[in-house]
Amino acid sequence: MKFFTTFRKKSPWILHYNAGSCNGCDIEILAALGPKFDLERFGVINTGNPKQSDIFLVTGPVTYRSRERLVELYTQIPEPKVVVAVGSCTSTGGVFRGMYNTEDGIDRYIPVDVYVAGCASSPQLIIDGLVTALEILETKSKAIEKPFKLFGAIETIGNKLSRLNMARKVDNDEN
Amino acid sequence: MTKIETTLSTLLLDIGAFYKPKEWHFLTVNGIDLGEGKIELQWIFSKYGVKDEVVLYYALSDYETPVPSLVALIPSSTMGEREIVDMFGLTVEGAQKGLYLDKDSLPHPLRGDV
Amino acid sequence: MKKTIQIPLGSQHISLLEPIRFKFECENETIIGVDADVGFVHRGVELACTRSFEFKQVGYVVARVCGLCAITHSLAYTLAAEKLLGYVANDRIKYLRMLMVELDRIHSHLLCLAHTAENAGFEALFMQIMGDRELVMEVQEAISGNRVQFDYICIGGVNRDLTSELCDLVRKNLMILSEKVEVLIGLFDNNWSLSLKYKGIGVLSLEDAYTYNALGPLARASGLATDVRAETSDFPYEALGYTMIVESTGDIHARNFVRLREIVNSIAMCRNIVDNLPMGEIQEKVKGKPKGEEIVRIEAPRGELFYLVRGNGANILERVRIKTPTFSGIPAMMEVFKGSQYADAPAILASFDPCMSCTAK
Amino acid sequence: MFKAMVEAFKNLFKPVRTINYPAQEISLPNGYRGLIEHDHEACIYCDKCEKVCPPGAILFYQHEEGGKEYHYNPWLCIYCGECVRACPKPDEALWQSETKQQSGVKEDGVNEGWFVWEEACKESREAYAAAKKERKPKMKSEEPLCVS
Repeated sequence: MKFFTTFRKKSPWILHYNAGSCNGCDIEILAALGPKFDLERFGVINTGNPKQSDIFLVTGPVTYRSRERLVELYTQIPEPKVVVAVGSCTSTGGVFRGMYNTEDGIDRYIPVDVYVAGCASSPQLIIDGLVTALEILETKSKAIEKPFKLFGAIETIGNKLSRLNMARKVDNDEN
Repeated sequence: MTKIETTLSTLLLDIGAFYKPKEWHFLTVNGIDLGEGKIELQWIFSKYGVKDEVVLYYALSDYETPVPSLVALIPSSTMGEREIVDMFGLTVEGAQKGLYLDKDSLPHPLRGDV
Repeated sequence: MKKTIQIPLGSQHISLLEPIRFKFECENETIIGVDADVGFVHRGVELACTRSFEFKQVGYVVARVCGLCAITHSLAYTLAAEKLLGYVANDRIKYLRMLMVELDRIHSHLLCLAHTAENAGFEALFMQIMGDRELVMEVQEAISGNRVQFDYICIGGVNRDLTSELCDLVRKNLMILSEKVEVLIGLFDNNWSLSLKYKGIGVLSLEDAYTYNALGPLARASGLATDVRAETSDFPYEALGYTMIVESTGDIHARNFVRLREIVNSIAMCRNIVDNLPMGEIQEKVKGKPKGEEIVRIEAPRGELFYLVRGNGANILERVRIKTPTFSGIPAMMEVFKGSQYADAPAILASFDPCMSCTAK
Repeated sequence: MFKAMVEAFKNLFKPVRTINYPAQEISLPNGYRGLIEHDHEACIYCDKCEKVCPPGAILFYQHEEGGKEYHYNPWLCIYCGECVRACPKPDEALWQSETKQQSGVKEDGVNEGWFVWEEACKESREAYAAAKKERKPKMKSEEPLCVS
């Protein structure tokens, strides 16, 4: 498996999830993927599939309805992975700090490696954050990092931590 | 802005006589908490193609009285009614809970006593 | 035996910029029923505006409701607060505010067009439009000091002045952009693969637009002539060459064309503003506390934005009601989905330009 | 087809639109809204910036002797510039620079550390207020060093 790891570091694919931000950072991520800043120089492709991604770009303070999805997406990304919190409200809650339906930053839920400042964060800072994330990705091992707040039970299968039930499945009886 | 007072029991008749789909644009349903269990409900319309013509129907009510639904007259009022159900904890016929709020979040956050 | 199948879309999906979950009820490939869950981004801004922030801070907080139309949110709130305080802005402030709103409209429409092109499978066009969009972003960054959240408008005026060098930059960049938009109009009109994906798909009829109270570009593409810029007298839009753009077919192609022609119109208006900028103070002191009730309507890029502000003479407001364009457009959107093919769903969705951060607040 | 080829050939010689960012600097326009910077000497510690800040990114720690300490979290700041406009001595005590905050890593304690600070600042205020109340009846003539 070490064979594949070297290739993953050369072309880190990103997964983007909006956990309740104002769209400002999301369009800046799109602008960073666009021609002027061109993140694809670093081998980055925006994928929609968590199972093929290495870097998890999250925007927004975690709202109550998106937290299960956030943890579930996080647990589905294979190790080693890096989480980048883009923007003020993702890092610390920003202007939404203390509002009744938010959770003051995503590091209440999942371990965050890089915090990108700015409201809204600019493509320049997103590139900086990604470069830092790449450095961290190289030093990371394949040990499983648990999210802090879980919705399901932790299971071990044959001395190994299983990722299967870490995030509870989404209830379909919401309405 | 024209403010017209109405009551919840005559609301459907009043708005039914007033609303014409090709003339009036339905903006939204709005609620304002007046404190001490009182609530003011507003239905706001604007006229197509005319400057600054907004008509606001309002009715005073409390938390328990069910609010009549306007969906039969104005299909697009569903969203506003669902929002009122969520934010103030009122009952509107045919409107479900859970547009914004989850099971463990603050119930009816816009009520004055929260 | 059950004949229909349910297909979910979202909340995380490559074609979605923001979380929204659809449950499509499909019969073979045709959608016959839709259910949408829009509450993923609910943060509780309305309550916070009336509890934890003073009325002077609220302008900066409501700008964070949505990053794409941040300037219209802060403008609508500021106008309402100024009306409650009995202050009328001078012409220079009005013109500067309008300039930022129109620039914001250009970049928002360009983003939507890029997104529609990407969802139709035209990756190169997406890159091209995103590259052209940077011209507007440069202007915005130079004027307000930030690319997305401008924080340009405050109670009593604007925070920065427009110098003559900035005027030159606006003229130069808009000149380049207007040429590129001309090329885009030709491309959207004549390109064979684009018209295959756009023409006659996702039709909203005029009758439905009236019934479901459609608004913004969605309504104007169906032939419903409604635009808040022509329905309020807060800003002198007619004097600056504003024309209402109305198409008749109501499909994705018509929506794109409304957006493209609005960009052309907005560019012309921005030029007029820069050329005819009146002199005057850019910021004045406003005293007092808001008291009373006021309604403000502003045309955001996606349609009508509505604010109701009520104050009782204290530092903290009593009620701030935000009605955003996508929120009241959802019933019309649901109607369009019914009867179309499942494969067209992402393209149709992108053509509405939905903004969930606005909707859920 | 021929037109497309001509267009593609032309594009080969057009200037590149991409900015090679980490290798090549991005030029920021004048007046970019960057970090809030503070001068310890010039500040009169009036607390106005702390009151107007929408997210609460500026905090003052109250020492027991009466001095105050300025704390600022660039990852919480929304860069609106409201504190600078509220400051009685703008450009001297508090100003908005044109630099951008670099990204932080886990060790910076961006969120956790700030929760601790918020708690500590609140406690220090309360302790100072309580101590002041106690001191007041004893020595009325002596003014405290800094009035909050």
